[in-house]
Amino acid sequence: MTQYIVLSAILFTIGCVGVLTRRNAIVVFMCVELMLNACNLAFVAFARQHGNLDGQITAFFVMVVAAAEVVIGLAIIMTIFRTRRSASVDDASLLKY
Amino acid sequence: MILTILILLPLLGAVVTALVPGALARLVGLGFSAATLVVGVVVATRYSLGGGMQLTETRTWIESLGVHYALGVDGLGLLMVLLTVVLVPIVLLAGWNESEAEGNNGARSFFAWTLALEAMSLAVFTATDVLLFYVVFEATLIPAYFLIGGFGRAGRGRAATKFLIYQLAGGLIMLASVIGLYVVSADAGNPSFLISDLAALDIDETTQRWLFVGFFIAFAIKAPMFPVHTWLADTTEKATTGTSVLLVCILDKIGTFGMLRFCLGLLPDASQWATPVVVVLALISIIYGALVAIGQDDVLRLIGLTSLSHFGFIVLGIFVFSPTGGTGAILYMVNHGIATALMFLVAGFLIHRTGTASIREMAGVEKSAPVLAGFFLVGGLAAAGLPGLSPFVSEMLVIVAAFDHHWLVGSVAVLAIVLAAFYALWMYQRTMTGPDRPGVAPVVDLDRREVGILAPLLLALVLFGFYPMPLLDVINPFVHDSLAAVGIGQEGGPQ
Amino acid sequence: MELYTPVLALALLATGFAVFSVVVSAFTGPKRYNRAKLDSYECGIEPTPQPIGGGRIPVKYFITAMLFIIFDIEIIFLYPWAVHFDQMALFGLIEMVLFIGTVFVAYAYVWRRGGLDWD
Amino acid sequence: MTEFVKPSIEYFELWPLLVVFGVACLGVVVEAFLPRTLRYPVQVVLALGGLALALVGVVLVAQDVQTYEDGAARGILAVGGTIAVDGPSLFIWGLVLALSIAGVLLFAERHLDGGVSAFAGQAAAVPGTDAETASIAANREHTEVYPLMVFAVFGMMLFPAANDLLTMFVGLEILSLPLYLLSGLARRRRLLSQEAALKYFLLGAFSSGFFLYGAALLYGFAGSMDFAAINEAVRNDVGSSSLLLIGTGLMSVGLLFKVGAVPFQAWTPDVYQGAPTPVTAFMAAGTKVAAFGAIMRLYYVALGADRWSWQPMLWIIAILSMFVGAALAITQSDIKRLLAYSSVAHTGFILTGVLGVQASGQLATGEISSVQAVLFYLATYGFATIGAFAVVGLVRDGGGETTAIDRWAGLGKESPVVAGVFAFFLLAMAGIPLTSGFVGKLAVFSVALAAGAWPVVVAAVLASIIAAFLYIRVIKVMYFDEPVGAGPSVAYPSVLTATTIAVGVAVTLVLGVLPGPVLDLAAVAGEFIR
Amino acid sequence: MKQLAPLAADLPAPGLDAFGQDPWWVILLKAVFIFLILVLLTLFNIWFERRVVARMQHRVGPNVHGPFGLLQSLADGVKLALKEDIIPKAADKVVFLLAPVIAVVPAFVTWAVIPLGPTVNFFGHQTPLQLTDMPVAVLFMLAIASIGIYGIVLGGWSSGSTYSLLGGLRSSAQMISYEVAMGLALVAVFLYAGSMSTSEIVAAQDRLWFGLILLPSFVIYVISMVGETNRAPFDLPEAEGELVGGFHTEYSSLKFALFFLAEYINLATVSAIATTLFLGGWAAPWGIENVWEGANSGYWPLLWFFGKVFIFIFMFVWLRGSLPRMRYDQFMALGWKVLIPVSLAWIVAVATIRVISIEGNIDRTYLVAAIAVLLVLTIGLMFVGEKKAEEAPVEDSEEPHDAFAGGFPVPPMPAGGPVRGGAAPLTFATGRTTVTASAEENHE
Repeated sequence: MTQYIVLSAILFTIGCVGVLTRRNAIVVFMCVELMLNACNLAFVAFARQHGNLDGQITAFFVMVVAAAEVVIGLAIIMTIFRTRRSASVDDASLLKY
Repeated sequence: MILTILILLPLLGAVVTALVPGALARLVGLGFSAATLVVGVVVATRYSLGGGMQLTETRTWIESLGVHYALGVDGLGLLMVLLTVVLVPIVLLAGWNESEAEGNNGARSFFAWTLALEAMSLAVFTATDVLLFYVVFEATLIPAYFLIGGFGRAGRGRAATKFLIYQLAGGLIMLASVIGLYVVSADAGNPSFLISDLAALDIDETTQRWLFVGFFIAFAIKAPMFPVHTWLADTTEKATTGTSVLLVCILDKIGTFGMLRFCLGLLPDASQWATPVVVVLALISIIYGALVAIGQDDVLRLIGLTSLSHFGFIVLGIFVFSPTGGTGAILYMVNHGIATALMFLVAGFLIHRTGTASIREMAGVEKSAPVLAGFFLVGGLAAAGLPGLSPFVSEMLVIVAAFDHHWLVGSVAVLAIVLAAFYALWMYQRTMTGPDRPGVAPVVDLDRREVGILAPLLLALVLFGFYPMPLLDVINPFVHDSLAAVGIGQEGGPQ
Repeated sequence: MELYTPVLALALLATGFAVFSVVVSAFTGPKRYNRAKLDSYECGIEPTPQPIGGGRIPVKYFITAMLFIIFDIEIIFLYPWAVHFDQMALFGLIEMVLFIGTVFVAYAYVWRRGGLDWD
Repeated sequence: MTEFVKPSIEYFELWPLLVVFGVACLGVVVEAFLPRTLRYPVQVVLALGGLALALVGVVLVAQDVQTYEDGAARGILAVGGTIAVDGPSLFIWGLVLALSIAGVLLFAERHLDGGVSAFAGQAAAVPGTDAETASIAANREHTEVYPLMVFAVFGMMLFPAANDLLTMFVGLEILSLPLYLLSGLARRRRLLSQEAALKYFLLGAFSSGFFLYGAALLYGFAGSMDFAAINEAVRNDVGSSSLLLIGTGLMSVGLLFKVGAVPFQAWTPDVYQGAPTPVTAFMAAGTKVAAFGAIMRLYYVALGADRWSWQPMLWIIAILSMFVGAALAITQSDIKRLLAYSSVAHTGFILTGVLGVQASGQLATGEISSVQAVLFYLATYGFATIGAFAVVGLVRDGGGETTAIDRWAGLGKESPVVAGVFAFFLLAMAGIPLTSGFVGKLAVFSVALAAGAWPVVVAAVLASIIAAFLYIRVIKVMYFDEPVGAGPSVAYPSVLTATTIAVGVAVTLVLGVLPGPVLDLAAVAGEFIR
Repeated sequence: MKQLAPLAADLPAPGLDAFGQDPWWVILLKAVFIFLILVLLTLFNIWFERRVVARMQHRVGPNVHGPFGLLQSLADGVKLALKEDIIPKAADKVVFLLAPVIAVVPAFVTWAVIPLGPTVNFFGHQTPLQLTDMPVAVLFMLAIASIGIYGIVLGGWSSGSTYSLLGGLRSSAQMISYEVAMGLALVAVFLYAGSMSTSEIVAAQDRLWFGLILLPSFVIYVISMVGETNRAPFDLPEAEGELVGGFHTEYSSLKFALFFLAEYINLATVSAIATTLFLGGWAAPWGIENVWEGANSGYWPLLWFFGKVFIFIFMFVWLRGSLPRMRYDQFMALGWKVLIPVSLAWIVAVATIRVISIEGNIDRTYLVAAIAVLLVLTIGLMFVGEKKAEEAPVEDSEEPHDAFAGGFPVPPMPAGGPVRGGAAPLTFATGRTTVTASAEENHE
């Protein structure tokens, strides 16, 4: 059981690092999704460990939320991308003071 | 009830004044301040010399915080109230033309803010609930801020901000102590802010000291004492003299008032524990204030600094814990109020004429304007503590008490008198005497209005100089009570 | 788990086959170099240069993808509901009607806003 | 296969939630089927009516709720224990609804910018293209903002009422996602606002990832999603404490991000500045209220038994927030950024109240409890903030709002009323007596001190001094500085914004002078259902 | 397995517990068999299709290699193997090579859970004619099938050619669009079967085929499965007129063959799924088991099963031979605006009926409520139906403005697909030429 947790932790960390290091908004965004899925893995693993279904149900809902996030995220990224023709986080610099 | 009226009247006045058209505003404002004066006098007549809190009224304000709307006056409070109600009309009259500069709108807001300030100050002097006191204590700052920032000389904006920051800082530190008191009372099982309840608590040593520090810092900033006085000179320099009178003669009294009311009243042990430090600070303020004053070139700055020295005397008087000292201190608060007001106003008129506050640029005023010069001289001598003028009495009392406390303290205090005489006379000499300088138009003498404004102050100085009895009658019971609280029970003050 | 091992077997078999054919075709076929042959085919005209990482993808496809996600999620919820429908008969029906109704609101909105019209 | 048990759904207690959700869906339908001209009025009426209806519902429920089993708290656990409709929930619901009604008024404001709302005519159109100009010419606007906002309100109500990790997460997302979109819809300075949306979204999703993983670990620790069960597990100390500790930490990251506490405040200034001012107002007020409700529920209910492990963390974060917020605010030259940083500082103050929690046994009769203090502070802060931002929306020049502070010089002469109102809100934020802010500070400080967190209180006092300087500087600029160039002009608002501001002033003043009733209300709200 | 043997005797349909108990060699054999079946099936299908289409077009079709040209497909395969293997320089090498593999493997794997028959004696070992089964078998199939889409998208993207890219995007877009409808169509089946395991679904149909009681679902599924497999009339990704070869324009040699293989296996797969879910799987059509007991035991069911599958395959071919290709927007509209709402409404209807049948004494209010909601939905549909009044022009008018949103330049679509043969009847002078000609022409 623990190896699943370890795996999810590793995935989570990868996503986390990705968010912090990558510069392309879409990639950052995918890293976030990776984090969410790591959470799903952890949930399911724990659910199996504790022998109740809560974790798996949660995984369902997380999927929904992730989907919603994808939709909204893509929308936002597309608009800004069309405005300044680049999806790099660094280019979004007007707010740095 | 009467006290509530006393507070609400000027507040109402402020609102009305702010609303009526400019031409009327000054009259209305003056009218309200006069009415307040009347009410104040009524309060005084209602007051019986027995001491203790009188004319009290108590209502629950914020139940779940144990806050009450509680008013009452004791001797100290009464004197302060009287000082306030007397000075405000005078200030308004003095500012009659000065605020003209800003146009009617300026005059209107000047009067309105002044009345608001009066209301708040009265509330401060009559509040008997710590939180209520704190609230109005802070609330005085807003009108003061706009008075300083709105009227006076260039750079007043900075001065106003500096003033407000200092005061707010002190206030917030004090807030911590206020809350501390509340928590202590809550732990004692009855969360309340009433002074009467709080006085009943016995607070353990360390807590008491912490709370004391909080309160004392705030009051030290208010009544400027040595390390935290720097806002004073700037403010008095930039603001109009009327404002300065309000600040130095009324608002700053809140500091010493608070020391008596809270430091001694609620935290006696801690007060004694802190005495050495406080006394030293007081002495430093006395000497430092006097010395710096001597060198000043700006009249208003100079006067401001002298009152730093005077507040040193007051604090000294309070913290030597002797009936004499206490009495002297309180008496000093009144006298200083009158004397400094006189000084500021005269200086104001002078500056109004010469157009400059720089001592270097005026000379030989006494020839062209003898009356003005006369008032100026009296004011100066009063500040210097000339026998026969009221400050002399209080100063003597304090110094005597100081000697009782420790000969060193006393002698330092005496030294201050010499310095005071020096700066007062030298200033007079530099400004009034000597050949009037070429190119400077001779100064017009005071007109009837101005004399009318100054006269009552002069009378008060002389009267109380020879016959301070009525004041002492009011003061002594209070001093006795508060010293009893501290644990020094010996009887009576000087008769 | 052992329910899935056969799948693994089949998958390995298929992968082996696919990889094999990809590899083998490299050897079986002739090698006659010709630059034109390596250009991407555009009916003979000079091929339009492609930006790195593939051409730009029309927004329309993103929208389709988003819609697909939404409805796929809905389906995800429908399946277990359907399988266990008999147990929670009426309650299940009402809840699911509400659920479908909610999704339908969004669907109607997208439709009206021309999200479903392929220009 | 476990046997299916039909959960009971307490429709009456959930009435407010259901109404808000229904209204949101209805709004979408309106968007879909009504002709463009009708949408604006219908949407506004719908949103206002729905929120008002929900507010009524909250009042009714609040009058009706009985004490929960053990009697410590009042309320019920609805929908199989996933939603706790207890005193604090109801208080927060009411507060959020009131604030969001004000928000709708601001959203609907059309007078400030020449007959159009503050929202982009066509978010999809690239600025500067024909599409943009066409949409402006067509005088078009996104009426979707109203359903979006109502959805956000729904999230704000679900979030603090959630009684298990899953519901809390869902609430968090429902609250966040619409806000991400809304903040990207500014009519002017489009790029700025889009970048704000992007940053808000990326960071927000990031933090919610942390929240979720923390939830997973807590679930792994306790074997249940339910707060009460987690609390049991903590008390009986089953499972590995490291899971508990890490889980708590990660969840805190997610929550503290939402309230913009240091070190998770990075998004606050950017988003506050970039988002359309009405959205900023609504978001600043509503999110904070909801998120703090959730924070308290998580910490008090789920992790109450583990207080000693999270209180120190909160100490540090509170102190940091107050100082960093106040200090950075001083350096700002843009009023919206300034308010943003001040909101960070306020987060610190509220946290001071949150960490002032005591076991109810330790409280003297009539002494103020931490829940009470925090709820009250939230009320004061919410109204002051929404009012302040409403005023910010009024001060304009040719290019829309003028948010550069030095351009505000001379506002006191230009329009004494507006300047006075704004100064009043600033004083309230500075915590000057006779404003609501003072009583709020008093409350949170006293609970913190009572809980023995005196270092935090001292720090808080010092921080408030810094903050005070900050607000006074703005007042000085408005009143005593000479205007640069033409000076600011004040656009005269319609009744909508005017009402909002008036309400803000009234509440701030009343809560400052007579805070009694609201404090009592917060006291009646009482404890969470544990 | 022993205790299951008698059980298997009276009830041939195996329960879930019959699975996952085979020894390794059985598993291996089964896997190999499925693999072979699929490959052969594909070869056969290609031939079959070409013959039938040819017939429909008054041609002969491949008739040279082997009896009836049965070996034609094999020959083509060998030919492809000998073609040069070109990797365009614009291509992304790794992905370009990976894509065909990704496309093919899922196609095979899907068959792992298709029930080909009841429990039989498999080399002396009692085991169901099905590689494996699982509680979520159908979901598994859908999941795996959708992995295949990656193969197509990646193939199109990695080719580095506009045609391929757009072809890949199109096919993925249409696959996912129709996957929604397909998924919704299945819900009703699960609702009646109460399970997602293929074998149990088959067992649930022993009395009545779902294809009949759930006719709408069946129809929807059939339509969407055609779209899912990119077959005519929905073969837009390979619309020669617009996109040359679609996503596999740049592929040659065996890599191309793999895509081809994948397409035809998917063809068989969806047919098999349709058979399993709607036509009672391997069970013999009724009537037959009455006259002949053995029909549903032993290896006979294979016959029924593939019989049914071939019905579908023939249908595919028929469609291709007779219908013109749809326009892309019509196609999307059909998927999004017709199939999805209809299937949603249908699901609700089925559920309602089911509820009524479950608890006869249903209290009216609930029923009324449900029906009301149903009405609301349909009325909503009505509304939407007569749209475009003031909405569409306004919205559309914006699209062209922004540079990127406008989608790619779509050339005016030719009405119908490229005309095949269809000329005057041929005189079969020398079949060879025509054969090769048609052979060339049939590899688009």
